[in-house]
Amino acid sequence: MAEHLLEVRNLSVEFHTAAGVVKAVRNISYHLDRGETLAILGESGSGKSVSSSAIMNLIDMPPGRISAGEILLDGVDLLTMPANQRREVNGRRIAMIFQDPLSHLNPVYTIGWQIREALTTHGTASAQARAEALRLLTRVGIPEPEHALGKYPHEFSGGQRQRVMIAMALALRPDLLIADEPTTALDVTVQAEVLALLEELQQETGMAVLIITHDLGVVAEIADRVVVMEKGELVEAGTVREVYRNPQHPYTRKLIAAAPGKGEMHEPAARTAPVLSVRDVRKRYGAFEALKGVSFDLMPGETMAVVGESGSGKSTLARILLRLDEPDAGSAHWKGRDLFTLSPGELYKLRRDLQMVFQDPTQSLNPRMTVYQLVSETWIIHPDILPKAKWRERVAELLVQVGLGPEHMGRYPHQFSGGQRQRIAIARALALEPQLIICDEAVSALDVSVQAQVIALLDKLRREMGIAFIFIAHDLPVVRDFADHVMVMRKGNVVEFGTVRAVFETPREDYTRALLAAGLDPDPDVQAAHRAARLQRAS
Amino acid sequence: MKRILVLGALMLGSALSPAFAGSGPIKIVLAEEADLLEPCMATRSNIGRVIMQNVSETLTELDVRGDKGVMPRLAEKWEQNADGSWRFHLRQGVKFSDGTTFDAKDVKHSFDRIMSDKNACESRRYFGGMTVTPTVVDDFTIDFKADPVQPILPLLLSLVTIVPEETPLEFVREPIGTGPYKLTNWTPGQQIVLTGREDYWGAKPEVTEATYLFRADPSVRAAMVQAGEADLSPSISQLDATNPATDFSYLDSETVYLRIDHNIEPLNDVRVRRALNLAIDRQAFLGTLVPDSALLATAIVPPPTLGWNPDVKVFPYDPDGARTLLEEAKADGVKVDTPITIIARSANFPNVTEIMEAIQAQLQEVGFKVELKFVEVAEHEQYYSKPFKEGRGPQIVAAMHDNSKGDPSFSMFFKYATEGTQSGFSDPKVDDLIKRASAAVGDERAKLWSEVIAYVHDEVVADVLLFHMVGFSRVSERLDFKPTMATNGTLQLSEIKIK
Amino acid sequence: MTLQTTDTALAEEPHFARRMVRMLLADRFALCAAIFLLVILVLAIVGPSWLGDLATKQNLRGRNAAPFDWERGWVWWMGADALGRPLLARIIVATQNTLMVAAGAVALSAVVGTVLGLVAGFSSARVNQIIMRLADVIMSFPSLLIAVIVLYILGSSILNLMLVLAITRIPVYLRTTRAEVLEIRERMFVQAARVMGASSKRILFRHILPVVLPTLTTLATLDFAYVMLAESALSFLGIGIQPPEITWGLMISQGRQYLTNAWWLSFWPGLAIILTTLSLNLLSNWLRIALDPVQRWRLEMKGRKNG
Amino acid sequence: MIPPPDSPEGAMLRFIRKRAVASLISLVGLIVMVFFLSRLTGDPAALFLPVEASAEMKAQFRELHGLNDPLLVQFARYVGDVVTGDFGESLRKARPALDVVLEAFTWTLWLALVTMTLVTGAAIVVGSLAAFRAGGFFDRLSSVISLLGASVPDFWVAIVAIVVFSVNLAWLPTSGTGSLLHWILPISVLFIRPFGIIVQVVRGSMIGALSSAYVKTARAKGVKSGPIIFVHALRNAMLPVITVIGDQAASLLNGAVIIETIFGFPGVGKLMIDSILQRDFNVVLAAILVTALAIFLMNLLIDLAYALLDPRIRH
Repeated sequence: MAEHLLEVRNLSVEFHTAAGVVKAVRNISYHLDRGETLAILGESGSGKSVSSSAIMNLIDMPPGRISAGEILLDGVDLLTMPANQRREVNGRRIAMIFQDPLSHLNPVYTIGWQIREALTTHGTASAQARAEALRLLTRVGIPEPEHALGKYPHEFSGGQRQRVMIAMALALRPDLLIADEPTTALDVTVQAEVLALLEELQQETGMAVLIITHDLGVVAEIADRVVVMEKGELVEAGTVREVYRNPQHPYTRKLIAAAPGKGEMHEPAARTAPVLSVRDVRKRYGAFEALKGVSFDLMPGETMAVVGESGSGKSTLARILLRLDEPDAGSAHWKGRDLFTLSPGELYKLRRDLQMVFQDPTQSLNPRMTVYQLVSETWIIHPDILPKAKWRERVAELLVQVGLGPEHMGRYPHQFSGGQRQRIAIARALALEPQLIICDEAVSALDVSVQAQVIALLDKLRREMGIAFIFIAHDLPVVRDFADHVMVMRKGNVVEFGTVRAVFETPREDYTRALLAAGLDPDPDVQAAHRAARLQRAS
Repeated sequence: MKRILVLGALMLGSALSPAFAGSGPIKIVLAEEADLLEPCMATRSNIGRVIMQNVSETLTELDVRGDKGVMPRLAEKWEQNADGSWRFHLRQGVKFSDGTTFDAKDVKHSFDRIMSDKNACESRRYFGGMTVTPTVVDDFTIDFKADPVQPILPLLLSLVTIVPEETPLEFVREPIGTGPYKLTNWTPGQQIVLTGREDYWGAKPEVTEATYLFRADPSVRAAMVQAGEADLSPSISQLDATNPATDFSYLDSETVYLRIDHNIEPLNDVRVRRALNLAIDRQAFLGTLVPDSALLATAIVPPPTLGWNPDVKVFPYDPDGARTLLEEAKADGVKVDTPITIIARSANFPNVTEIMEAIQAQLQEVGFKVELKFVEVAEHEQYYSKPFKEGRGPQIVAAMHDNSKGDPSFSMFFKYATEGTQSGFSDPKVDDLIKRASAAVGDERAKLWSEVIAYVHDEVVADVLLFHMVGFSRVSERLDFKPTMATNGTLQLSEIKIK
Repeated sequence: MTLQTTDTALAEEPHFARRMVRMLLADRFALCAAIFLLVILVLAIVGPSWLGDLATKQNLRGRNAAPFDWERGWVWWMGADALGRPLLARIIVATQNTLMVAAGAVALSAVVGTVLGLVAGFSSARVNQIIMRLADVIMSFPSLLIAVIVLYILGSSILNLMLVLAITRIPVYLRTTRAEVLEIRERMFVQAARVMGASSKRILFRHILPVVLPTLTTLATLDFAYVMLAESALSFLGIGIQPPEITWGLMISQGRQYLTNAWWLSFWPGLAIILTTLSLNLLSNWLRIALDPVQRWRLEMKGRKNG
Repeated sequence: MIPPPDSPEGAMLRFIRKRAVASLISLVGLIVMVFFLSRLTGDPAALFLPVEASAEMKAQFRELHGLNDPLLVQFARYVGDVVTGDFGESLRKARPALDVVLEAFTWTLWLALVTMTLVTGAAIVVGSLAAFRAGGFFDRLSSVISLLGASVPDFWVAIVAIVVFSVNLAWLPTSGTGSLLHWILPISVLFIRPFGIIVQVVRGSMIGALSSAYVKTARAKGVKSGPIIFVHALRNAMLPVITVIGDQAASLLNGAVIIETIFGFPGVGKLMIDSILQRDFNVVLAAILVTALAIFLMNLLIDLAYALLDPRIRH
């Protein structure tokens, strides 16, 4: 058998933590050949990034420890290599790009400097490095590359930063590129562009790509083969199509089933008297116009999705509706009263009706309060809702309602998983018995399988309790199964508004169409078709 | 009565036989920087130590090494006129360091300047309660008329530094004087340099140049002389004075005492005051917290002073006697249990805290209730000087008094007369005695002062006199110099010999 | 790298106090520091009534007795001071005043500074400006000069000393707290509390303060050392605690003049200050790790190994 | 949602102006406070004149220096004079107070500058190396040394240093100014405490920076340890360090009273304490003004240093 470019054999890594020794990966093996793309698919906590860190020698020891296995690059074990040789491999033979390029680029040096460093570290003369950096930036499609070399990471958009990372990684034409969730925080349209760039470059250089992702769509778009990981173990491996069409492991099946955007769409009832009526809301931050006149109506008990990419003003809208920010102009009538003109006292009463669930439950729950304290705090603030004697009982009820148990009452947020934390946040919102809950990217930070569960929970609450939702998301498939109406926003304007079916099946606006097209489908065949169509449009 | 003091220059001249003496520059390290070099402030010790008699000279000078009393300096001789005024015959051929010639007009101006209200000259204080009018007789003769008549006017004029006629009334920064040195460098905070004058009227001193340095910490000063960075430190700590070859002690004219406020019960009772005196074991302090060579005080002025009374005896250490006295007083209804506050000034003199703590302990031993309070200089002054605060409790102020002038008049009125600013009592007999003594001359004067000292100590029991302090100096072995009682306020470079 | 253990960390953690004790046992330096401080604390409480008389009994003839004279009672092991009082006894008696001044000053400045910082960080721009300018004024006012002026006006007593030292340290807490509040108030859980209708007071004291507290605790332990040294510096200048009250700082400055011929007078109290501040520093370093969930494993790992 | 940046220079000027106004307010507050507080501490006449001075002499002294007027009149007069650049005369020294202060401040400035430069350099190297192998032997050693440094009374060290290095070994002059050698002891003693504190801060900040994502990127690029510590991590870790350096420098600029006293160093700290001791109010006020102004300028420099180190702040 021909030697693989990279072969991971029986790798086990463990970490010392507060909860004892955690075996992050257990006895995993996979391989990769030149020109090939392998995806490692897994959710948070699956250990999918650990093996790549081991390859790059990025595991801090302690607390980490590689307890067994070998990593062969062209047949040579990286783990037993002397330190200076090992360092030479990084950047020259294997390069890596990361999720969140903003924090992975050094904020205090220009990108030109950082790209040049990648070259000079491995012996390129500095004059040559300068020319090469310019060539690379041009290649990855940064506008005005000459000028861009002197700029700092924070002066670029998210997509451009990832392009810079790619330029830096590919500076020495490595044999292998490891991409750890390279598109996760990016807007869908940008994600498509970055993935396309990676593919192009792979074809140019013939390098192997190891892509680590939680997103089936990404796998379908770019990978040749996929390995699936769960809780530190490799549960399934095969070609992308094989795995999607014919998953063997129950976990893989669950993962595929959880992918959003395949259920029945809602058919909203006829529009009656709106419970919330928003007219011409405007907001500027200095010279930046965040909202340029937004108007809409929300019916009682209905779910309205607000979709848009970063900078569209969707989060500003949420904050203004809850008076976390003050609008510059406009009105928002809630049951006939303008939210924007309420006195603090009136606003305090109204808080009961309007609640919010935030994007990141890790941050929206006070880390120093127990679940009981978190939920019951609402009744301390609004003492007339419930007598203190009944608090414990009611907290238990609410926890059951959101799918947790009464026994969780005494624990702290950090003892829960992301999905569980979001359930706590929802329980807290429910404690006030609100009539409208605004969810700001409430499921974006969650794993796909958890996302589906939380959305199902919200939908159940809407049905059972008649709560209206404004559901803010950057991702269209997520809202497809859940929303009654969809409002698409772009740069502070409402681009399109309609029923979910109208928006998904007969989008009127180019922008909406572009958003839909850029979304990645978990089905490799569907995605291949999308791609073909896209390429055709491009040419 | 006319009294004529005629002292020729021959005495000064005879001292000048520099046969084997070396000469050269020296460095002197002082504790406190001279913030001014104003001649009329030379009576303040930190200033006087630098310029008095070195840069600025006076008409007369007190002999602190021998017992010659008041000696001539810029005045060659003086006599009292029939009307009680004094006539001074000035030395001729004396030049100021700016080249101008010294004459009687300069003397008059110097005196007028001190008395002017355009400045805050400190020397003025010695002329309080009298009117002194200088009159120029001719270029080298000047009369001083005082009302009331001042028998010690020649002594008082040893405190008046002479500046040229042109000197403005406001403070100057460049002292011009007739002395053997002139100021050649003054870098505030760092050093002052005096350089010998070629055209000095008198004998040329061996020290050609003196650099003054300032260090607040006594052990640093001692270390500097030891390390050769300085040749002389007039004051070092007793603890550092361990090398007999370089370290000398000297009686430094400071007297430590406890001023008693007689106005407040129980301190208004003489038995209580006597008990205070008997309760303190003065002898135990010597060689421990107070240098061995310090003297136990029986007067507010040190022994070489006129009228110092050898017959007055130090109170014995008699705790039992003290207890008995206290009980007697108590039996008579004196509230001896009232807590008495001793107010002392932090860093007033070496070991002040320890000494006061020890005194407190000794007083408590015999049954006094004593509290100790340390305050800083400004607050101390409020307790020490009149007007005293209304509604105060019984208070004792620990203080240190300096009189190196040889005459008790610089002390007695202030400390013991009814009108005295630091006097804690009022006794008509004391007032009368002080008045008479101040006006008297000669043996009569000495006798009267002796009487005051004895009466205040034995009858009034005015205060608790403790120690005449000694200072310690470190003198480099290349110098030949013995500090004197006056060293606190005057450090004449001409007295320093180089081996 | 971050550990992705969010899902596996569900395991019940032991009770807070037990966990702290276990972590303390894991760090030998911190443990020694804690024991030392405990001893100091006990001495501070019982010292004056236990050894008060012995520590003030003078004996001029036995002054500056040298240390390590094992023949005499244990209180004489460190020698005697300039009035012949046993140094060890005096150090023990002085513990109370020393700790009282330091703890009082630290507590006062921490409370006032923190409250002002919370208010500054959370109120209108105008209030913020006023408070910050006040802090600037104190900051640019040399601390020894404030101390001298205030002590001159108010007189030197333990209480005033505490006050003075507290005033000079207020800006430290104020600025730290304000900076943290400005950051924390933008956090999601604060927004969440506002959405619930929580009052500013509630947000400040229930939500923000607990998050700032560990930083402040660390700061306060470090400041403790600073204040003790500042107190001794004031004594050096002659405006600190006045005898017959004693503190370590005063003992050092009184013994300073004997440094060349009776070094023990200032050495032992100096050592007491050094050991105490060192212990506080060690403990605060430990505390910083123990309270930081990201760093905590270092101690817990060791704890398991040792235990 | 960052507003589009206008020119960085314009922003910088606006920032400086804003800071200047804020500092002016503080400065005025400071002057008001010092003026009235210092006058509460007592009468300069009692201190300038000997205890035996008569009441008339004291009254005349007060009259001469305008101390008899109501406080508010004195204050108005003072403010009027200061506005025209006249900071009054020193009572004690009979010279313009500002001259006295500037003379002393020059020494303090140099002392602070040299000390802080040395401290910063040494603390950065030691702190960074300690952070790189956190928990290792060097880390332990440096933390014990720095903790010790932060907890030793400085006058104690100063006197022992003089006894050892000047008297016994005779390597260095005991005190004073003059040659470069004279600077060694005071600087060494002043060095200790800020060094102890800054090493700790550098270490803490570096541990954070070394575990950051961009260091991971650098390691993935194959960058060596040296550049990772001193090029990648250090510049990022410097922000909190600079703040602490600023605080420490500020306290040095305010004068190292004790060190100045012991070493006979003619700095502004001792001047301030001496002046308040002597109730020489004009000098106290001028000294406070000068040091506060210096501290303001230094804070401005620190803000500029921030901007220099971190491009994100430039906008």
